[in-house]
Amino acid sequence: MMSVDQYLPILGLLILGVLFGAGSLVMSAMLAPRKRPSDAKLAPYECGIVPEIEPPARFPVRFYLVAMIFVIFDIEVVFLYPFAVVFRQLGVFGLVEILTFSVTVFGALLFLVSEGALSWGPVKHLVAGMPSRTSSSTIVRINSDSDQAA
Amino acid sequence: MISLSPTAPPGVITSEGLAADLCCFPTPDQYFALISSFRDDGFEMCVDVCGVDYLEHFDRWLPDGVAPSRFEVVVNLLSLSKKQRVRVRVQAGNDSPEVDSLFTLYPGTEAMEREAFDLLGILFTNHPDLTRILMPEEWEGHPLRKDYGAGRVPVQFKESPGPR
Amino acid sequence: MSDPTIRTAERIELLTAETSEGAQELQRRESTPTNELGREVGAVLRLDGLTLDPTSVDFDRRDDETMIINMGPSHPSTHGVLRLMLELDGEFVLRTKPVIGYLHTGMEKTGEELSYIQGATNVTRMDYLSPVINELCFSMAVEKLLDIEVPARAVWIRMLMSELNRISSHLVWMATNGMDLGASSMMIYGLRERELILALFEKTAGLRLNLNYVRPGGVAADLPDGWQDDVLVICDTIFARTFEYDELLTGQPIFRNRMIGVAPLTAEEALALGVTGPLLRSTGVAWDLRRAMPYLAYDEVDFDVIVGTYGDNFDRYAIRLNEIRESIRIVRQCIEKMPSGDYRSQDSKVTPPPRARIGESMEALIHHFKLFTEGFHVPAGEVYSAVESPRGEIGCYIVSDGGPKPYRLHVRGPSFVNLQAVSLLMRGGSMSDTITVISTIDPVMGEVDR
Amino acid sequence: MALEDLQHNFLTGPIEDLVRWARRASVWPASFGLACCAIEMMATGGADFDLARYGMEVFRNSPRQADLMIVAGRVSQKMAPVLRQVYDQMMEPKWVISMGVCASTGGLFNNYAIVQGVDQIVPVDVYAPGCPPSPETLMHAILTLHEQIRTGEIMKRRSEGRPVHVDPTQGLWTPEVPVAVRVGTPK
Repeated sequence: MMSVDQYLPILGLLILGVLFGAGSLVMSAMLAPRKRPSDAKLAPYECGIVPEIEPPARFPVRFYLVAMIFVIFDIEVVFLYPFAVVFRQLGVFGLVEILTFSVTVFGALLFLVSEGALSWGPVKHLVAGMPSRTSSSTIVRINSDSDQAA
Repeated sequence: MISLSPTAPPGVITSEGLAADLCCFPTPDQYFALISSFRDDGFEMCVDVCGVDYLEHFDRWLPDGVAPSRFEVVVNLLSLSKKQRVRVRVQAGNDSPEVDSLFTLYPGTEAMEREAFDLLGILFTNHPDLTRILMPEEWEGHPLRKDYGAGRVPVQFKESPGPR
Repeated sequence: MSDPTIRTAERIELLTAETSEGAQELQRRESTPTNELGREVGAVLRLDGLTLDPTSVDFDRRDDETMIINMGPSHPSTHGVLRLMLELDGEFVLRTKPVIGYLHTGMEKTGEELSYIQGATNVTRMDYLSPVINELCFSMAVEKLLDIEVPARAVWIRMLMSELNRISSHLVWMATNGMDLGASSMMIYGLRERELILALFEKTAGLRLNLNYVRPGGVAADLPDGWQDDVLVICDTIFARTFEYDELLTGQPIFRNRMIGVAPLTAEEALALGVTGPLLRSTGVAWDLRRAMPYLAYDEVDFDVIVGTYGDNFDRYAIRLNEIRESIRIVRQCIEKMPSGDYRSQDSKVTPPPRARIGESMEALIHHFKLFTEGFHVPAGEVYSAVESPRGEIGCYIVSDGGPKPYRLHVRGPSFVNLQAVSLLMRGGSMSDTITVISTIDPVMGEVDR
Repeated sequence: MALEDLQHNFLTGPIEDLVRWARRASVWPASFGLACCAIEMMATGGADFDLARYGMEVFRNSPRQADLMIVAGRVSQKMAPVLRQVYDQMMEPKWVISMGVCASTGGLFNNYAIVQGVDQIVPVDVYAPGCPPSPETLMHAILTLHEQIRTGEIMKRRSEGRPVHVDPTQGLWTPEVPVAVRVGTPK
């Protein structure tokens, strides 16, 4: 019997979750304005212009890559939550455990960056042979006497 | 202005504008050659291209030998090395004004010529994209022409019919 | 406004038709003529006559792989109602076409209906970040036509006010440029400093913005007494604050990555496109109208022309930051050398008699009435006068037919021409670079669309 | 029983006051800056004339998250349908302040290019006079709007967003005519 009341908080949490979810749905159904949104409101917002040219169905794969990378590293953060709750009882063993876990994760990130998954390709920037410039080193002052013509 | 050295090619009538700017009055076919000769002569930048509709001021001053017409295209060239300006006024014709485009000499004039076409209806031959630039696409008429109404809405208290 | 009788499918077409601009927009590649394609891709003619070769485009995508989107009229970072149509390959910009005209106010048509005295109010609303400089350009053109002399004090007051206006315009640029790059605290600092200058404008001309202060023949009113210490306070605080901005922005890695080396422009491309102002000076061409073709009393004042080296965004930022300091230097010299005397030309053709005399003499009353109702007549002729505005050369071309109203008023807006360099600067850059490019060109849509 | 057709009775009174009070204190403006008035709007949002004290320091850029559209500047013929489109895409309840004389009545520019008064396109709640209205004037307009929200209807039950149409030929106000989004080319 004793084990039953261990699970009471989980039950409470479940009920609260359901209540909150159902409650917000019901309230918004009750209080939301009845009007069906007009077609202008349904149209995509593109800075005030309703576009004629349909956006293409295919878009570059790099968007997908970035999304996947984010999802992977987001899930890894989820593993840290249970650790954060009990890390005092786990002591040194917990610390070593979590360090190895994060090193492996970080290794994955390093591999991805070295593979160039995060770089967006050839951007037309003037970078080669550029000294580190400050706002006064990059300009030339031409006063009235030197007056170099263009 | 310093010395007035830009030599206009022969056959182009020139005159002295206000503040010693040099004004040239080429005919539409001398127009393109004159501008390219100015460009090789050191006028690196074309500052401004604008149209003027002389419907109500037809009898303006023009050097003799220049046949006045209703539309005029005014081009402003600037030489950075010589610190000088030149104004080229070409008579562009009466009802359907047409002048060659300066796009291949100065790419910067593309938008200015589109504006002259949009507001005054002056056509520019072999202009890359002669469409309207300031007015909405299906706008009829060219607003800056003198015969185009000002489009004024009668203000409620001035011209609107009184209650009685 | 959904009209129930129209079925939904038609309704979307109606909406699309209303907001679409047909031929002015960016079309698909195969339906664009090659010359226009070259223009949108930003291929610029070299000065040595190399013809435009659109096929020299380095990398290209088929039509169904690219996406054409609108960075449209109501966008937080387009500095007003500029609509940019971008053809994107993922994050990279292949083609750009600015669609403008969303703030077209028909000012040149209204300019033909207002007399010369009223003309300044119309012109001052064109470049609403530097109103004094618009009025200066208009007034100098009218004075050239009338060929009257402006008294020395009016010349120096005009120079003082236009330099203060240049500082306030560059401060707004620093503010919005910081905001565009995410440094929103820069927005607060920039606008806070600007309030000092606007307070002086309000004290002098009665208005913070669009102050109809510089008029043909001189200045509307004399400077308020005790203006010297006001201006000194402005100069000292803003000069010290520019070093704070420098510290805030220049060392910041995000700012540097997004500004250094982005959107370079070479001198010959700038000249071919007719670009002027900080954009031209960033490419190394030392062209500043205040130095090259001095007007007002700029030849008696000592200041430096700031010229960049690489022609990229960082240079334009550095030029504007240092131009604030140069303008402060000019303002300080204006305080010392401000001559006394009348602030408006005594030529009765242009200046109405002072109000006091109206009560006494009948002719003064008639003269005053005639000047303000019909306006003074300007001899027939045409003139082009250009002035250095914070964005470049603003020129005013007036054709007068001898009447009280200008026959044709055309204002050459520097941002209108600088904006055409957008397709060249954005080519090959990423989507976030377009924000910095628009910001460093600093277009003011009032003067682009006139 | 949506908020719209809420019966005004003893029970729902306090709820309405609470909702209206909350809405008044957190109106988020959509930055619809067009011309010189936009610079004054920025100055109002800046440090000296702080809009944040009214809960409005966030200038939302997408209409989906904005409650108030401040039309700051002159509306040209080309911009009219875009303005209407952004207004339609704003979430209910929404309000409009027409800032400056150019937005309110066409102002200095009575010509072909400017829509003579933005109330031909969108229903306007408060007009701020001035060219450009100084930040104090704009804040006064915003405070009157706050009063309207606090004391007005819980949902706008007026003409369902149908603006007033000015017939250019007569120049008189002829309400209750569907919107002329593109006023078209005057004769």
